[in-house]
Amino acid sequence: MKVQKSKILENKLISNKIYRLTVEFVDEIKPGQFFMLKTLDNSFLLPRPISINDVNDNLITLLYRVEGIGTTVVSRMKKGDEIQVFGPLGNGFDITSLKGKIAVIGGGIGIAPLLYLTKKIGKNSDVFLGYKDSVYIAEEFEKYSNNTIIVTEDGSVGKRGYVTDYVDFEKYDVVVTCGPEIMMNKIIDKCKEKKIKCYVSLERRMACGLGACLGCTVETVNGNMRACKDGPVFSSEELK
Amino acid sequence: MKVQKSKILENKLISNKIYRLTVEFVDEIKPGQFFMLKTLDNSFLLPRPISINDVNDNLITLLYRVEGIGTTVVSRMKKGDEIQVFGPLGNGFDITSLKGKIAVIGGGIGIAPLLYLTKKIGKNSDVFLGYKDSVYIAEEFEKYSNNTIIVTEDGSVGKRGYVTDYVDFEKYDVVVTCGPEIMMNKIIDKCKEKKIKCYVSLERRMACGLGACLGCTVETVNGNMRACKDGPVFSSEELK
Amino acid sequence: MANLKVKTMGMEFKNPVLTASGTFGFGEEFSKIYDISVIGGICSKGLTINPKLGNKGERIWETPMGIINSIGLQNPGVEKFIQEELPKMKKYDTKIIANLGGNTTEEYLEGVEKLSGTEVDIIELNISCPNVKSGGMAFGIKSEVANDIVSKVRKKCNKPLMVKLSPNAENIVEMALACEEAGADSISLINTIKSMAIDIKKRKVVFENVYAGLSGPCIKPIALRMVHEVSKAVKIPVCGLGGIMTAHDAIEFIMAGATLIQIGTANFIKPDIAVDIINGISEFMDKEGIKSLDEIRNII
Amino acid sequence: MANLKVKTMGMEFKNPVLTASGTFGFGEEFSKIYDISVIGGICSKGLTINPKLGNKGERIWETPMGIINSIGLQNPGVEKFIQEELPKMKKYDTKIIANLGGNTTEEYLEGVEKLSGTEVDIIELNISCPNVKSGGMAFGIKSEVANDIVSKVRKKCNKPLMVKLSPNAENIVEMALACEEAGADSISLINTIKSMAIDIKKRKVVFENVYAGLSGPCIKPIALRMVHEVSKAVKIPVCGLGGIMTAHDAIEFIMAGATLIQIGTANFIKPDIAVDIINGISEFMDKEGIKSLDEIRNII
Ligand SMILES: Cc1cc2nc3c(=O)[nH]c(=O)nc-3n(C[C@H](O)[C@H](O)[C@H](O)COP(=O)(O)OP(=O)(O)OC[C@H]3O[C@@H](n4cnc5c(N)ncnc54)[C@H](O)[C@@H]3O)c2cc1C
Ligand SMILES: Cc1cc2nc3c(=O)[nH]c(=O)nc-3n(C[C@H](O)[C@H](O)[C@H](O)COP(=O)(O)OP(=O)(O)OC[C@H]3O[C@@H](n4cnc5c(N)ncnc54)[C@H](O)[C@@H]3O)c2cc1C
Ligand SMILES: Cc1cc2nc3c(=O)[nH]c(=O)nc-3n(C[C@H](O)[C@H](O)[C@H](O)COP(=O)(O)O)c2cc1C
Ligand SMILES: Cc1cc2nc3c(=O)[nH]c(=O)nc-3n(C[C@H](O)[C@H](O)[C@H](O)COP(=O)(O)O)c2cc1C
Ligand code: FES
Ligand code: FES
Repeated sequence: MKVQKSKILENKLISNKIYRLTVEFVDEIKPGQFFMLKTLDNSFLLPRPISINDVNDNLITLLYRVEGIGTTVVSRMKKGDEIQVFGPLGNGFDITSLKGKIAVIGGGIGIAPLLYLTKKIGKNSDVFLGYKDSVYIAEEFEKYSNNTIIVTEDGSVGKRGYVTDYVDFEKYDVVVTCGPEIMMNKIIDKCKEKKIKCYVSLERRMACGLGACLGCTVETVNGNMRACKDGPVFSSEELK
Repeated sequence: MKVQKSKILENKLISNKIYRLTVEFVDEIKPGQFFMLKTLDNSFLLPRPISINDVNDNLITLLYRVEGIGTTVVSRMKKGDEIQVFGPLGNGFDITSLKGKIAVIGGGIGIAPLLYLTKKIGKNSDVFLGYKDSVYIAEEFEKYSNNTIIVTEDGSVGKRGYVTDYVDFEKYDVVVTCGPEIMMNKIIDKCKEKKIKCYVSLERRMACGLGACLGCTVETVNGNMRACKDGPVFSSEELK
Repeated sequence: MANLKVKTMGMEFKNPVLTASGTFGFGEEFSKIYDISVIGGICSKGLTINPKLGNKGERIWETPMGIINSIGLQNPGVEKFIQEELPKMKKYDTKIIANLGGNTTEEYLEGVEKLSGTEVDIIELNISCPNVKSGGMAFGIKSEVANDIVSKVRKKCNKPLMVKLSPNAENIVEMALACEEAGADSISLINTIKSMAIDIKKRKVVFENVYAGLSGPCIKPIALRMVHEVSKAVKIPVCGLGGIMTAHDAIEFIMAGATLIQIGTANFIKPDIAVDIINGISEFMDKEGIKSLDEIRNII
Repeated sequence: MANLKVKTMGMEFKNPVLTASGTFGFGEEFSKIYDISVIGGICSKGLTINPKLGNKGERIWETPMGIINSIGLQNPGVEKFIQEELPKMKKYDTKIIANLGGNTTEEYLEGVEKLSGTEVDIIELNISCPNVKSGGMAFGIKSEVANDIVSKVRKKCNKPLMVKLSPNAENIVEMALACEEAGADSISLINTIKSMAIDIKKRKVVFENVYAGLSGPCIKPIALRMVHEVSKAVKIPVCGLGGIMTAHDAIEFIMAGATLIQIGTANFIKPDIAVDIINGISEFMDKEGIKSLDEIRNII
């Protein structure tokens, strides 16, 4: 992991409020890891954690949704501008532990980090993508998975309703998920019930992103863990 | 005077560290007046005072030199971005009091506000422009004045040395000046000696720019004055 | 539409948003930008019984999301205020609060007596200005000293008396209680926080008086905490200020217990910001189905 | 090349830049980003005699140019620090400062005794943490209380003792003098400023403990003022911190009187910022022809 100033190669609106940011980065990166982004001026103070969306040779792409001041300022940046990029951070998904039939379930902006994972685990996983209305990067998932199920709340694209309604949990050995807390909690409960291995990627407010400030606590059966360093990926069994 | 969000029509580097910013503004403006500029984000707090450089129909141009955080952030803005513009502020030059043979003497970035003044007072004024090395907008002055003398410290363009060395003060009824404090003080002394009317445009750190905070004090023979409201133009006789 | 009216200190404010002393002059300059009668009230520049020229040297210094000021209570004096500024201020349809500073007990008493005979709606007693060498803030540090001065002022004051506290007080809660006990009708807080800046190139301190007062968004979390602490402790109404820039900030102060709020430094950042904040509070209330500020005041 | 060495408390620091407690863990995480032996010293995360889980709920909140934290002294306890962290820390070629907190006098004394028997270079006594319910900061408010605890600790402490003050102290100068009188070898200040944030949508206070501590650039002007006041008052060396983000800031603190400085929140903003600051101080000195920090320390 390292701190670098990177030239922005692309910063493009790809869906409702969602931007794709591309920068160069040479070190190895695991799916599920994230970077801390910060503009070089002081329009906001703390770097913002954003997950790896995809890696292609020396290029990494991050997808972010405009929420507040930080993401707004970043969204105004142009190609060629410099941005502070710090990472890769976090444990990421342990690919070797994902064995058997896998369900990848994403919701909202939580879909973004699952792309690189899907690419890594291969075509045999089933991918479930839940959107409110505007679908994004679904076609990229279709490239890496033989079975991509799209669900929108309003039914405008794919199936209508909540993504969890379309997962037949019994079929899977492992479930991997990232998305809104209610969605993930529902999935955790289901997996517990059916005794399925489940890995979730959690969000916490972060200051340092590297494990030093103890700001991003996740309570687990093994005590307080740090979302940024011990996570963001946790096995659902660990969580309290 | 009013506060408006303006679309930037032009924000262009025109010389070493000097940018020209153009926005639309419809109200009447006097030469020597200024605007307070602020980006809409919070990358810096106080608006920055920048003088009117020129007015053309509905368009005003401001020239600013990149100094610190505020001007740096503004310099990064692009055409189409919105900026907060508040003004016009200050007394400006009282054209009617500029009678007889006039010398307009500018130094450094203090040259910028003198263009619109020169345009207003007509071709009979002599204009003296002092630069360190990089000359800017001299050709525009030449459009409005029959006699424009260019001086650079290194002699790379025009005459070599300090601009004050080339002014024959005896020839003038009124001297108008804006520039570095040492230059203006020299001119004030000369004018006092020769009993010539002299108007100077002063700089002070400002918070409100409109006369309410009392942050921009200028000590005068009539007590404390506000550079932003009672100035920035003062008759040299007033100053202590 | 939400009702922004506030009844307090025996009068009705059209909304809880006032402009803070020293950041709004006597209103005149701002009246050229917008109709300042939309504001709940205006606190005058800090007045002293004698006119003051204020401090020399730098008076304003920018810091990360704040400013340090060293104005030093430059003002025309109480007499001239009453004769020249107050009549103009009274033309606006808003409450007029006279902010009064002083170096000695006598100065405060003389000032209060003079202002009591005028049409000002409220007197805001500034015992907290860090920018005058001899005194001012001295009254705002120790509770006993404040209790003494407020008691004396109270006797001479026939207007509602709002005492403005300094965050530099040794104990802000004790200070507020001491002022309440002495007869204050209301507490406003906070004034600026004692601060410093150094010009490292010149190897000199920036301000004539070495220290000066910090204000602006940077101090908001501290101000909010103090307003909350004081609101929990006193029974009289609290007027909260310190770094308010948005309706969101204002509502935080109201939830923390403030009956009124003041906008200071923000007036410099966007001169018509008071309008945005008033409208913003109204919009928030509409959106959240809040009919009156009573529903959210002091709920934290 | 400028000489950044600092001799103080009977030892030599390679430069005056330390990293502040709670913002640098035990160094390990940062050692993966740069060679942390370039730093003058590392203050450990605040330790208590018993391990602590820290506070629940939100622990970090961003404010204009600052953050409020409510970590609540989560730490492995003194014993585990000595066994597991200290040996790793001692491998870095830099001074190791153990930051010690506590709820009771007994806890402090027990902690100091344990740490006195180790290889730590300095003990930094934290009497100023606002994030623990019962105590901690209680010791940092009133000078008499601080004098008492520091005197007792002094007797058990065979390491140089640096006492870390709270800006929430009633009187920062008296507080520093009380600690000096009690035998402190050095004073560090400031810890975080008691603050608050409210989530207006949820109509709830953000932090479990209601109040929490503000740090970062926003507090720098206040910290600088306090460091200046204290440096003028005490004879022992002062370690200055609060919002330092640049070499420029660091030099302001040194000119104001600080012998050492600490970098806190800035470590989060750019993890290798300590390197920038050390280099920046060196460049400034070269540019200004300053050979040793003695030439500029305490010149304001
Ligand atoms: C490990 C991790 C990975 C993430 N990956 C992505 C991603 O790939 N794409 C994406 O769009 N978003 C992602 N997020 C969420 C993203 O960090 C927040 O949306 C972002 O920080 C909001 O910043 P803001 O300034 O726009 O919002 P503001 O609300 O102005 O932020 C204020 C503060 O709160 C923090 N904050 C706000 N929302 C969140 C949140 N949901 N999680 C953590 N901190 C928050 C900010 O970091 C900041 O410190 C991730 C979060 C974490 C923890
Ligand atoms: C009436 C007036 C008219 C001006 N017109 C022009 C102009 O037309 N073109 C131009 O380039 N500059 C002009 N200036 C100077 C310009 O305002 C400063 O260069 C600018 O504010 C610097 O801001 P910064 O953030 O880049 O620098 P910083 O040093 O980061 O600014 C820090 C603070 O100091 C203040 N400050 C810094 N330098 C000055 C200064 N010289 N005068 C007043 N305040 C200062 C800033 O406003 C800010 O509040 C004018 C100043 C005044 C008072
Ligand atoms: C330039 C300036 C001048 C001020 N003058 C006074 C004053 O005369 N009397 C007073 O009580 N407070 C004065 N204050 C303090 C403000 O009224 C207010 O208490 C403080 O700035 C905190 O609020 P803010 O952060 O919203 O500005 C002044 C503040 C500033 C910035
Ligand atoms: C997340 C966090 C945790 C902290 N933990 C401690 C601590 O355990 N002990 C302590 O003495 N100070 C602690 N502090 C205070 C810092 O050491 C420092 O005094 C304060 O943050 C001001 O400096 P800064 O503005 O440079 O951060 C903590 C600060 C932060 C931001
Ligand atoms: S964000 Fe600092 S420990 Fe996780
Ligand atoms: S800048 Fe406020 S009075 Fe001039």
